[in-house]
Amino acid sequence: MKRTVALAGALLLVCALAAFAADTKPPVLIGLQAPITGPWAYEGQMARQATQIAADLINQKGGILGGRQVQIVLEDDAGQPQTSALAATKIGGQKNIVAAVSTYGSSVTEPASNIYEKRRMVNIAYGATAVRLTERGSKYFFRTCSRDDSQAEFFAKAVPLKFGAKRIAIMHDNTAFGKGLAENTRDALKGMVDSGKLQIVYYDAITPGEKDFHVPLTKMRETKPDLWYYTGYYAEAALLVTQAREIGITCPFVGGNAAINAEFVKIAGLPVAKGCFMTNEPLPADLPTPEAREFLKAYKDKFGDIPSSPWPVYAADAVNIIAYAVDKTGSPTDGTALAEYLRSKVNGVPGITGKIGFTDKGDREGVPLFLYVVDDQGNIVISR
Amino acid sequence: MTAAARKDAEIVLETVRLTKAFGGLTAVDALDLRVHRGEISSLIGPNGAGKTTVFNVVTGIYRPERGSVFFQGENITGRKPHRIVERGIARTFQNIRLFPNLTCLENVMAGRHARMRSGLAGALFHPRTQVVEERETRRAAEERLAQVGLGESRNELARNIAYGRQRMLEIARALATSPRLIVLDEPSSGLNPRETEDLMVFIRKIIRDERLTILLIEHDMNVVMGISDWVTVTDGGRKIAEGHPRQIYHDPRVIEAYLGGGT
Amino acid sequence: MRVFFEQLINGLTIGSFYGLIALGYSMVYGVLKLINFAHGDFFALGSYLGYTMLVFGSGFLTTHLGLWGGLAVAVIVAALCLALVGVVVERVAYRPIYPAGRLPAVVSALGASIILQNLIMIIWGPRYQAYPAQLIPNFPIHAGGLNLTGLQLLILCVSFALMAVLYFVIQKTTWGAAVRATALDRDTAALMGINFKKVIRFIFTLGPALGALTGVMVGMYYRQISFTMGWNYGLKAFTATILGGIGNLPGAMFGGLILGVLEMLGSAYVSTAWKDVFVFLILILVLIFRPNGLFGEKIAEKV
Amino acid sequence: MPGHCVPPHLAASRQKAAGLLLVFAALVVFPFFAGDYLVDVAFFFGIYVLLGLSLNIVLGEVGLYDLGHAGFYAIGAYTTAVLNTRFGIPVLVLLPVSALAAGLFAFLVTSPIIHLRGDYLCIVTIGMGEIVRLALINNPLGLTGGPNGVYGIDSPTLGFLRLDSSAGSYALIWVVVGLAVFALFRLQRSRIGRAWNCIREDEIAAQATGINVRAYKLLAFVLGAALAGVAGNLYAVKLMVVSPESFTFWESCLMFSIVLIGGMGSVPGVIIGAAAISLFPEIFRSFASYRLVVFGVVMILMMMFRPGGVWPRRRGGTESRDLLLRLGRPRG
Repeated sequence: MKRTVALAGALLLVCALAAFAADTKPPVLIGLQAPITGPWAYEGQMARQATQIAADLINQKGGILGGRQVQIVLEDDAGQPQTSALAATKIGGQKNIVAAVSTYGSSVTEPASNIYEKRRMVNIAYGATAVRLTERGSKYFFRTCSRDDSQAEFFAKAVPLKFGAKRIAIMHDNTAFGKGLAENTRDALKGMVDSGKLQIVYYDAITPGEKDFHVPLTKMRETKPDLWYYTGYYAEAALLVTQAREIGITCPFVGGNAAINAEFVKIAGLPVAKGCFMTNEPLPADLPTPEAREFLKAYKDKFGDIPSSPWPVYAADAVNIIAYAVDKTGSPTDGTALAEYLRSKVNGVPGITGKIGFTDKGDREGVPLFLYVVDDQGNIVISR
Repeated sequence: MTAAARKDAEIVLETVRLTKAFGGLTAVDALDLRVHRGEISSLIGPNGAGKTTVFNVVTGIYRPERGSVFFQGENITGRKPHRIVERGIARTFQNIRLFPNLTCLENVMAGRHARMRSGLAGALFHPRTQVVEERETRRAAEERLAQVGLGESRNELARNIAYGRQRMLEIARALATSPRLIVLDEPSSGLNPRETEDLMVFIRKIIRDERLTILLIEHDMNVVMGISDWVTVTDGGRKIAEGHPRQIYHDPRVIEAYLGGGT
Repeated sequence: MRVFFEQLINGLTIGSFYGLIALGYSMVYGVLKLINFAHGDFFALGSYLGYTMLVFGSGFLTTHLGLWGGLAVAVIVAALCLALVGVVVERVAYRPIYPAGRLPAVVSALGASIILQNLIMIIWGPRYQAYPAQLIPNFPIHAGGLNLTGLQLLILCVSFALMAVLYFVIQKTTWGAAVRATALDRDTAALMGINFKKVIRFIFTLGPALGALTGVMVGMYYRQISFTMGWNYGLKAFTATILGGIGNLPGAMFGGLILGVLEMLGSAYVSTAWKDVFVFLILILVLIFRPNGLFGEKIAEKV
Repeated sequence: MPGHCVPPHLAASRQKAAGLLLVFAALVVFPFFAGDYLVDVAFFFGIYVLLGLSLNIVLGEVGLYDLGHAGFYAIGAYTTAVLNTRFGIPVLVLLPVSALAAGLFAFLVTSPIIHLRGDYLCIVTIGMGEIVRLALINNPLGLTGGPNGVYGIDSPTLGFLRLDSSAGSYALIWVVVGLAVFALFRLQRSRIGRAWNCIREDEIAAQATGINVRAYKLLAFVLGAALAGVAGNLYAVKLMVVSPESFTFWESCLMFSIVLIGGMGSVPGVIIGAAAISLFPEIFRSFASYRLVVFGVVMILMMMFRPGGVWPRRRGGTESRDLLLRLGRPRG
């Protein structure tokens, strides 16, 4: 007797579970690759937070495909090519993931994108600006951040003119991002150098992770530059500017889009950081779009302060555009259709970082670039 | 071996004005040494007389500042140790230098190394020649082990066998290189009298059976007197006397060197 | 010529940090022949502890005890903590492995290094921390046309003072003799009544404490600290120890200074990008001609 | 069967054969059941086995402190990447070529420093590994693509068969590992293997038994580097892009730990060590930053309880057999 009762109870339970599962629609899964550990752990953790906020906002508005919730599936790629390949295989292997937001760092993104390409899964990079990523003829690779050469062209057109600079020093940090931007800048300045309008008097690389740069800075000082462009990350940028002012380098400092943020101001200190410039896409704080204000408010409410660099916001926009495209195409499983839609139909779609559109190579269209400056209160504002 | 027989017997090993210095200290000073085929020649002298240094120069571990070393007529001065082993000089060490974590069999097989030919290809593809050579090497090593009474402990680790037997293993390894001359560095040190006696019997046997020549460094006077055909005495790196054991035993200069300056 | 002298000062400043950390390496190395990879992380942990104390209660220490009093307390507390950490790491991670020989201890040291590095990341977070800016007035000096900073000279003086103190402790005091004796021959030293365990405890308190002190100095001077800096500085300090000659404390000091100057020469006169390649090539050349390092004594292999 | 007792040494070898067969069967069947992710994890496990085996020759067999082995791994990977992308040479042809390149590089680099002892050799190998990595980053002659590395490496093609799937690369790596294990077992039992172990035990004694110590040390470095070069080739082909981040000093430390945790000079030990080092971070992926702390603790515990390695080399393996024989003839 006892056995049959137990049996009946079990059956009931199973039915209930099945019923429960039936009516709520299965969530739409979007993969996220980010360097949660390793040297860029800070960027990775902000990307996780930003994509979570983006998903929450979509779900609050009723989700997509008639009420289905968007859910982020995180994989840590530790900023390492090999771990990134494994993370991509893991995300790519799960059939119910519609697309992947992957990843930060050009040489970490590439092996992952090769794997997503083979699995015909859309993958959108948020922190990989190396020009060549979209020169490989891949059909499923997109990026919401801009390319090094667009920032380099902006620098070449706007900056020397603004400062009336004739002797330019370019310094990078031998990372995929830093060296890419420096090389593109040198190429962009080639026209003006050949026509004798200006000279590149210093071009060298420091070693990331180190702290003492007095020696290369003294060498740079002797070349008497009147404009200094550093294309590396903010940690070394802060040290460089502090030490440069110490040894008597007075020329204006312009950083690449990863060189100046709140951390930079904190480490360098206001007296030194004041008056430093940066070429960058619109910072979260300056994003005029209503989506940006809504996103930043939600982010600040949950995590205390807004992201201190543009990359996490691009990750959030990647989630938004995937959700938008899946909702429009109505086909969460067909990667090829999704890729085709993103490539051809998506332009001028409102996003946090402005209008979102992709060229046929998968590059982000129409991202405006500004010259920022650190004002007297330490805020990073657009320089007029 | 009588003095007459010694005169016309071929000179196996000869050093000419051999000199070796470490910084200021001259360990070996212009030493002329001659060892004849088939004899047991001993090199004796008080501590720090440069005996071991002579050995190390002859076997190529040190390069001499001046002078030269001839082995069977060929000048081997400054040659690398493994070249000298190939020429046919094998040695043992004052403080035993076996391969502690290898088995006794492997220690003796190492001695066969210079006599083998198989290389990388042989190791990987096991051609007929290599298989035969390996079997031959194993057999020769087993034989040498049995010869020194270590047949039973072929698979013991060298560090696990008794001190006296380690001495014999080192000699077996030296014999395994099929040498013409064996250089023994204080073989009896650390042995009890009975083991020393067995050692002396063993040395006399191998010199007869395998037509070897032996150069010996020894402190133990009754060993030197017991088995040496010829004795060379050094002090402060210089040769002070040489001759048959009986002559040396009564030589005033030797006594003085050993017992320190008399009144 | 003026620029060369300025660059020389720059090189010596970097070198003095390498030298101080190399001292910690060399002490443990000399006695135990152990490549203590965790030592770089002791240095990093010391720097973070100093940071926490100086930032605690928005500069509670410095406001109440004055600049130098606050700094002194921060340094002492950091040094004491690291002395404790050093002894614990030795007791837990290294002691059980001594009998097994040198190689297993290297793997254990690597393990300890990962643990410390990631603990720092977990406790203080992956972000770069910054020592309080206005804490140290960095008055530039323009003596004789040279652009030097007060802090640079201060660092040089403090480093040389520390090196001198340590040289005195090791060469002239009984504890120093015990360390040197144990380094030369542990068993004979034990026969002379030198308690090996006490010597180990001594070097595993002095070494990490010195590392912590250097960590606070680096934090003060550069202001930016990161959880991976232990690994970078550790590798450089190990190179300096070898360059100077194993187990030779004064050698480690000079090895560090020379390494700093070599980096300067590479960076200034070859190219900053190829700096480390230049330094390692020089190191390899030195070792080819002096297989025991610059100051290591030539120990003839006893045959 | 009462009374029937197989002589021990026959039993041992039969047992070993059965074990090997079981492992082989598991390897063949595995990709059909496991998903692509697990197959890829098994691939990288295979890479670390190859790297462990390659360092084992230098560190395990000859006892040379090599903490710069990632340099040879990098040379193999970049040789494949550059030759394939610039001259279109098929990657399988480049397998032996990258082994040769790494071996030649090892010969040129270690010849002048092979006489160094212990820690001095260690720092020089570290220096060599860093020089290779930094040279790759600085992109000499525009060859190595700088920090972005070299991309667009083709997939391996065997006649008409394209091995670009996970299972394809899995098959490729484990065939190579099988060959390497077979070759290393044979090497260990050869004149060369014995000479290496003699050098590890006592260099002076090795010289005195006629071993050309310098030549055999160099041979160990060349063979070790060649095997690491092969691993580099397979790695480059799998990721289709190579960049300097994959060949850091930390990678050399991992290889060093694999040999030590597994057991110096023990092929099965190195395989287990490689499993511990490569599978551990994957199993604990979800712990994110904590997994590295646990990883460090595991390394210490391994060295504490198994300093000789998880599966130390059985020296005098026949000891037990010898003991049995000596205890009297097996009855029946």
